[in-house]
Amino acid sequence: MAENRILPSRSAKSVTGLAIVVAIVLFAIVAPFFTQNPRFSGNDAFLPPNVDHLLGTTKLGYDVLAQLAHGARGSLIVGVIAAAIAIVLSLIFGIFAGYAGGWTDEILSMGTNVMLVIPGLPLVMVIAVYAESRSIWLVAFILGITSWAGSAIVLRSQARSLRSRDYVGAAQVAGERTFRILLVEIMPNLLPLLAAQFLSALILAILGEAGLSFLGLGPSGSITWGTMITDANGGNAMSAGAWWWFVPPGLMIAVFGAGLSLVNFSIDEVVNPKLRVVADPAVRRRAPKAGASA
Amino acid sequence: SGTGEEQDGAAAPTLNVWAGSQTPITANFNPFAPTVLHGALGPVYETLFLYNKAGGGDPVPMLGETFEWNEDGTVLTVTVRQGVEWSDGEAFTVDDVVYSFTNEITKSTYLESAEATDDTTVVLTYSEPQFTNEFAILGGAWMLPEHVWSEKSVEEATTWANETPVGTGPYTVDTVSEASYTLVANESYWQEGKPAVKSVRYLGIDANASAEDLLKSGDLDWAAMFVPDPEGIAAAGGPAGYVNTPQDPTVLYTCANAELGCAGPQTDVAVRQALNLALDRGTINEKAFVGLTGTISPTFALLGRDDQWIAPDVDKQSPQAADVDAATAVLEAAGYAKGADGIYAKDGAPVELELVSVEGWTDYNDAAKLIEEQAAAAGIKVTATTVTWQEFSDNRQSGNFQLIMGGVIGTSMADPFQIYRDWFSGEYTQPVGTQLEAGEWNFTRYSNPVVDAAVATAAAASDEQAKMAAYTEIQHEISRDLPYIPLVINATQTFYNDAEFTGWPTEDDLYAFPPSWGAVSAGYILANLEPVE
Amino acid sequence: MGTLEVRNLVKDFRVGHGLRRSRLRAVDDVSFTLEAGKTVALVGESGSGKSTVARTLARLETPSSGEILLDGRPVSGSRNALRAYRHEVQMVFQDPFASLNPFHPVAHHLERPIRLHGLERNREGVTARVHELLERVQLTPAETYAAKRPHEMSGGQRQRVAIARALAPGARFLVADEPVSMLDVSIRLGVLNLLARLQREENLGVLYITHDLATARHFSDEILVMYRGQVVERGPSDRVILDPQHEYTKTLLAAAPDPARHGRLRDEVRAELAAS
Amino acid sequence: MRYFVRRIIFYAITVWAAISFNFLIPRLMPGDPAEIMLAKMARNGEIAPGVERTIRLLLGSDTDQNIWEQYVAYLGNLFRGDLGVSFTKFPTPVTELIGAALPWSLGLLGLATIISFVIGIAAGAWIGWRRGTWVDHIIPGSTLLQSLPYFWVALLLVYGFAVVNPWFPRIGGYDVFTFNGPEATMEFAGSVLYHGLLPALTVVLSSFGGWLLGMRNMMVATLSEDYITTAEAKGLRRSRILLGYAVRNAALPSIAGFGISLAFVVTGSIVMEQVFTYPGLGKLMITAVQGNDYALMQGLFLVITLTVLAATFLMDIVYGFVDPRTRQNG
Amino acid sequence: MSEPVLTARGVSIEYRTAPVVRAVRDVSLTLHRGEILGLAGESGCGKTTFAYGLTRLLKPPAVLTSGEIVFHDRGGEDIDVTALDGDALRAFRWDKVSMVFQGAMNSLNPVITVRAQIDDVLTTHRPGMPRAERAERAAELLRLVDVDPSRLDSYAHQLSGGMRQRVMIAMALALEPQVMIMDEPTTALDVVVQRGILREIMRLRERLGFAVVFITHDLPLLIEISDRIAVMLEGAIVELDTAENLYERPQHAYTQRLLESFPSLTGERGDFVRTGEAAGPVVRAPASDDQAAATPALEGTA
Ligand SMILES: Nc1ncnc2c1ncn2[C@@H]1O[C@H](COP(=O)(O)OP(=O)(O)OP(=O)(O)O)[C@@H](O)[C@H]1O
Ligand SMILES: Nc1ncnc2c1ncn2[C@@H]1O[C@H](COP(=O)(O)OP(=O)(O)OP(=O)(O)O)[C@@H](O)[C@H]1O
Ligand SMILES: [Mg+2]
Ligand SMILES: [Mg+2]
Repeated sequence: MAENRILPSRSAKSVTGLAIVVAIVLFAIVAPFFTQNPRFSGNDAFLPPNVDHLLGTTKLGYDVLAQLAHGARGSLIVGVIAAAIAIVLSLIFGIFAGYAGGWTDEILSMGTNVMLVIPGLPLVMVIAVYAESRSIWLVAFILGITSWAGSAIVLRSQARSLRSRDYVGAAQVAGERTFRILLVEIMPNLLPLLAAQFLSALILAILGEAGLSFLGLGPSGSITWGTMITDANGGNAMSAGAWWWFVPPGLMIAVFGAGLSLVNFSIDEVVNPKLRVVADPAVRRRAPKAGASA
Repeated sequence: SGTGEEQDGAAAPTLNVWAGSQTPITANFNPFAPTVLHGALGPVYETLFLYNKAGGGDPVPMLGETFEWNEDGTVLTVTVRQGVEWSDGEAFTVDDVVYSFTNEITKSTYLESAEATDDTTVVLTYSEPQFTNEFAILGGAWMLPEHVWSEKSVEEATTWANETPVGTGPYTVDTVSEASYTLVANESYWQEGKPAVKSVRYLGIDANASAEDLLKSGDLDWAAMFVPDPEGIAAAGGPAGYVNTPQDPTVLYTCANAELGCAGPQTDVAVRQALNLALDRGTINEKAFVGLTGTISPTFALLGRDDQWIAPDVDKQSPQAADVDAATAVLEAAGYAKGADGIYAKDGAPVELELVSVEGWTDYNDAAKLIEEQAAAAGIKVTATTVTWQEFSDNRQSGNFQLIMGGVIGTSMADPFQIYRDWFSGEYTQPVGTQLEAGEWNFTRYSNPVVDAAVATAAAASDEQAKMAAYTEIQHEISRDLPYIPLVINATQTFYNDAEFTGWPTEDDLYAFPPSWGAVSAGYILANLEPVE
Repeated sequence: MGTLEVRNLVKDFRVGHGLRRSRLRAVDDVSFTLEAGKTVALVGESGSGKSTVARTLARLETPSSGEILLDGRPVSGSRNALRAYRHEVQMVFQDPFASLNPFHPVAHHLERPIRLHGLERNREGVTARVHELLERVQLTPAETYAAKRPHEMSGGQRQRVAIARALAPGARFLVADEPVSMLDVSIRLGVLNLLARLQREENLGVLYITHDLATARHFSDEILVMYRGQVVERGPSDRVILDPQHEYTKTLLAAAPDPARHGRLRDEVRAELAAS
Repeated sequence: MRYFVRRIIFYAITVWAAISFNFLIPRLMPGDPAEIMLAKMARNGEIAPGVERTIRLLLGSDTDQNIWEQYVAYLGNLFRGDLGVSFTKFPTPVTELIGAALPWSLGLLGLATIISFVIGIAAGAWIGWRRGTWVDHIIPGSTLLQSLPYFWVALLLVYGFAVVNPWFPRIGGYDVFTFNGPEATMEFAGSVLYHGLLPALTVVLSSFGGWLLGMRNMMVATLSEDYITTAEAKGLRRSRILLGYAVRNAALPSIAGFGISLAFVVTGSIVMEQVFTYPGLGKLMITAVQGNDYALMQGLFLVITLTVLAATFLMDIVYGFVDPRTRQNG
Repeated sequence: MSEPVLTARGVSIEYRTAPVVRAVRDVSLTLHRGEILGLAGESGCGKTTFAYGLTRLLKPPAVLTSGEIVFHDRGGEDIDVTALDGDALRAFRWDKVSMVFQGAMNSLNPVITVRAQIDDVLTTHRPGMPRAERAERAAELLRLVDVDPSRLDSYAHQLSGGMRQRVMIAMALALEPQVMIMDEPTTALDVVVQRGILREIMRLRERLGFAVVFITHDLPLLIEISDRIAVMLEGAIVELDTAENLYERPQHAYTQRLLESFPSLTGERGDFVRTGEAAGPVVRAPASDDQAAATPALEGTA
């Protein structure tokens, strides 16, 4: 019955995943209103976690929690924008190729495949160097335009299979225009898939931004989890024993990524019913006749 | 040369030096190549004299024994050391000295002639007075073996990697790999019995953090780098020797001259003055530089060393605490008014500045963030961003910036003249958009006829009084105009292993500038070291 | 009253990729005429080109050559002509699970053709017509069904919606490509009956495509037998089934299961084995 | 055969695209490499006019060729294996630098990728096979691993196992305090292995989760295929069903997607190499980027892309062998 | 009537989903040696589930909740199938009862050759068999189903649908089982091809004497080929009789209605189709004609 649902309701994985994602997103939205100015250097430096500074302070006396909250905002902005750009591009390349077929398809998918095997970071690095000053938007943009190929491939194959569905033919026979068919008939059925692709693109972009920051090519002037790790590393947080500065941003990225993956996992199960796994019902107590180990 | 020397490894320990973040290392011992390895400059090639940037004092004779200027500073007579051999066994002669000054690569435009008047004397004749260039001539020109270099055309000479350099220094090159290069003692070195340390390895390590870890574990014996917690190195088991020699000013370059194309609020001297007053240098030193930097003088004379050159009626030190009221008063007097967002503005243009520092120079990055905060308190919006070194360099060269956090190269002699001439005079700059020429350092595009005239006067002045009068004029101008807003005298921390090697320059005996990357001085120090038995 | 005529229809497909493309003639010189109020059955084994004929008639494929004439006039390719054509000729697809968009409710499927063909302008008019259509295909109460999504309905119900959709523009000709082959045996006749009734009531011309010879016989006036893209036999339905002329028709008839022949296959095999 | 022809055409086009990207990007960049070079030299003293001329010639600015002539010349140079001269390591040819770094990256990444691939596939197969049991709880853990930033893992490992507990070396591809350069000795080989451990562990830790999850999903999907039920009905041994029927089929997408994932791993390890001062391509890439060393950057980008392509190509061939369907129709 | 070879008594199977689906309800059935037993019924009535139950192939969430399945071996001993476990179950499968599934396309492992798949069966169940003999046997099996033995080295995708199904039948015969369960083995095929395969099965049955459980929803087909037919409705068997009786004298209303769903090909041209509304009696009380097709769990896979 779950054909139209993007998220299945109750599976431990999806609930956990969703809870993590929602919590972190809320944290990013709400927490900055309650924390200190993340660039307030009046606190003592390298304070371990305490009542006033739940996650301690940095070398410059910045409150780590405040940084983490603003960093969450920064990272999410980068992630969401990059993912949105990637999704739009992959829609154009994927769905258009899949629906159009023929030579259009051949050429577009060739382009997609090429983009896919060209390793992203070197390309991003080269483009990032080209940019004069890197705002958070620009970094997001660069990450977006270099990371769409993977989803384009998936969307293309899906669009191809949807295109041959009879309901597309039926819409044509009813006299619908191609654009409307794409938009109204095909797109909605790609929603779960799009959602899944969006979420993976999101975490990839956040990771990408972190990597860029570490190389000194990140968004200048903004706070993200990536710049936090980089600052912590540059400020010798580890050797100063300031784990509270170094560990949280990395952990946030990982946990957020895990949350998104779990949600994706559940979406996968909606898209592909074969993945729905049923736990072995508790039949052990029954007589061996009752078909025990299968 | 092979690796056969390893047998004596146990007896004579190898000294491990941090060669900087420059992996992969590629063999290049050509002192004229931009990518030359540090080991060439001092340990292999030497100059006529050694100038002690750290302690001042008389130049130390190296390949030259004595020198003498004529009255007007256009003729310099140098007596050359005898009995020195090149590392390939050839004798070092006055002809080599002459060659070193007259070859196509290094010949300066104002050198009229260089002649060996006998086997021990070389006379250099210039078209203009060169008193103030003494360091560049005697302490900065590398002595080259004519029999090797004269075979190279100019083109070759600049692109030549010179993998087995022939020099007069205490060391010769043994091996080079992408991770390290090793120097071994030059057994025929002219200083009897030196060097006592037979083998030196320079290691390329990319991240400061890694180098710091290796210092702590005692793997590195000599490294100069910024470490926030210098005591921690020895405490963790690393080398216990540590010396801090603040020498080079750290400043905010402002693109100051609207006439040469600078744009932005910082072209208004009031904004620069306000920013100068708004800075809390104490906090910057305390937090970003962990209290390791020195106090800067707005005259750019090095406090302590150059005190005699500071005019009595200028501020000796830049203000150490923020004076927000004074800062806002300056702005208001200049017609700025505070906007709703707390930022001053004039004619609708808010005082918003972009401050650039080099990515990965964490102390600078931190200082920039602090400045952002401090300026905001005075109603000036500064946005700190980071760029790669290369971008920073490009911006600086072309004048394409508002504020840059950067260094000024401190003078090697106890005299600020070189800074005044190279960094402040209008002849040493170019319009915005044009790259500075070689030797021009006036990145701020500052141009002030009073300063220019005073610099010319000082250059030709043969007595101290005349020079001082010119300097006073310069100092008045620059401490008012603030094209470079002085911040601190940057820390130069050097860590050395005095448990295994002795003879290092120390706080008490700064006989040479101590960091491992110091040109000439590094070779001089290495030659003076001795392994502990 | 009206005719839909197919003349010398040929359809080639290009198969394969890149350099090694080749042609596949799916339909080879097929001609027939659909008349209002009459049903023509198109039978033949899998891959014989039946669906291709259907899709070409619905203008989902363009013929490689040949003509389609509506009421004796050739149909041009212009957008307006195409719309006018689709006003008259509609199609019911084979798979009721695939021919309705799982994302949209039943109402959407019926409203779109009504709006596209400009039959009603205002919302109430459209809704009324949707309900009327649903009642015509016996999906009552119409309000309930209009709100349902395809996955909330059984195969038979879906196929009824599909039929209603085909009727929505007020079409005079219906191409039904195996409309019941995906349905459960016990409901096939129900759907066919419905189609038959509508055909009679609205005087439709129907092209009934099937591989089930029995329903072809009972449901249609004329049968065309297709084999490898060509029509190999045609005639009144009883004649074709009871007195097949072409070899292929005979093979097809022999292969069709017939409960009346129970046990015969076993006996034949036994006889064969005994003989060898 | 058609399959291979198609793939080869694909590779040819990709190589061409990479090469052309490479040509275009620096030409879109601002700044003049020769100017930067000269500025850099100026820090060591004055530059004689002759030197300046040489450098301008060398770095090819001020050319009056049009873009097409440049493109042709560029292709010509590539064809001769000439990638230009690095300028952060002036005057070392780019090929020489890359040549020295390539074996390190290939060795480290190659080995680490194979290990992580094998572990990931094996673990994924196992978790998929035992689906519906407690092993499903491993999934959330591996999603966590999958989203770890490579360099963060590297830094943590360094801190834990090289600084606090100095069990592993802090930097380098071999013991730079003992060896003056690569040698052909057992000790050296041992040192290389020892130094490769933490970097390899980083790659394995942060990449095997991806393989694992992909394989697990495919495994679950495969296990619901009819041929698995058939195999069970045939009474085959479980090991045979697992290996011959389930894993064989479930691993196909992972093999097909190997190149793509490899591109991700390469991406991650670029940053990782910086942490370990590992003498590989990633390290070099960072040097190039930080020094605006266009020639080196171009060369590296090309070589990294080609390496990934080569790996993809190899996997394609492997795929051709394990999946008979590809051999017939593309 | 000959002796029984497989007896199922009171078999019930549930899918432990929410809500629980009782797919097979208390089914008892006896299969005699050498007979073809047809199992007819609409989609979703539990035919496949029952077949899986017979061979113990049920996977979670399916559970055999009650019932007994006994296999009467040729030697006379009885095997309690529901009690089999582990190796004993493995040894029982295919050797005694083999299966041919609906989708032949998907029943063959796409990545290994036909030969390897037949070999798998032989090496597992006949461990001592020398390689040459196995090769010979494989070739023989293919010849048996009228497929050229050169096809042994083909992969599934290189065979046509009919050939694949023949290969599956050959494989099912590899161990000369006493029972073969065929779950809609010809549904996806063309009538002409279907006929060929049916003929093949009949021929092999005559020669090898195995019993067949033939599952399909095509009642006319069953009537034509089966000895006896069981009609299943909502998990229960509602009628079980010889094909002749069932055709001529259907007892259960549902059977009658099923039969009426198939107009005769060559018989009287009844007018019931064209006048339509006089379809057979409605069996299930509230149902409109097609309620039965609403099998949610199968959606999307159909
Ligand atoms: N889009 C297409 N591209 C290439 N070949 C096609 C295409 N559509 C159909 N064909 C081929 O054309 C031939 C006729 O196909 P068609 O679908 O018309 O047969 P059919 O009689 O409807 O078969 P079935 O009874 O299985 O539905 C087949 O060989 C088919 O493979
Ligand atoms: N995995 C499952 N989970 C829950 N219910 C299931 C599952 N598989 C089958 N069922 C339900 O069990 C019932 C019997 O299904 P089964 O597949 O045995 O029917 P069938 O008679 O073989 O149908 P068909 O003719 O369509 O193959 C159906 O109602 C179906 O919805
Ligand atoms: Mg068809
Ligand atoms: Mg079934």
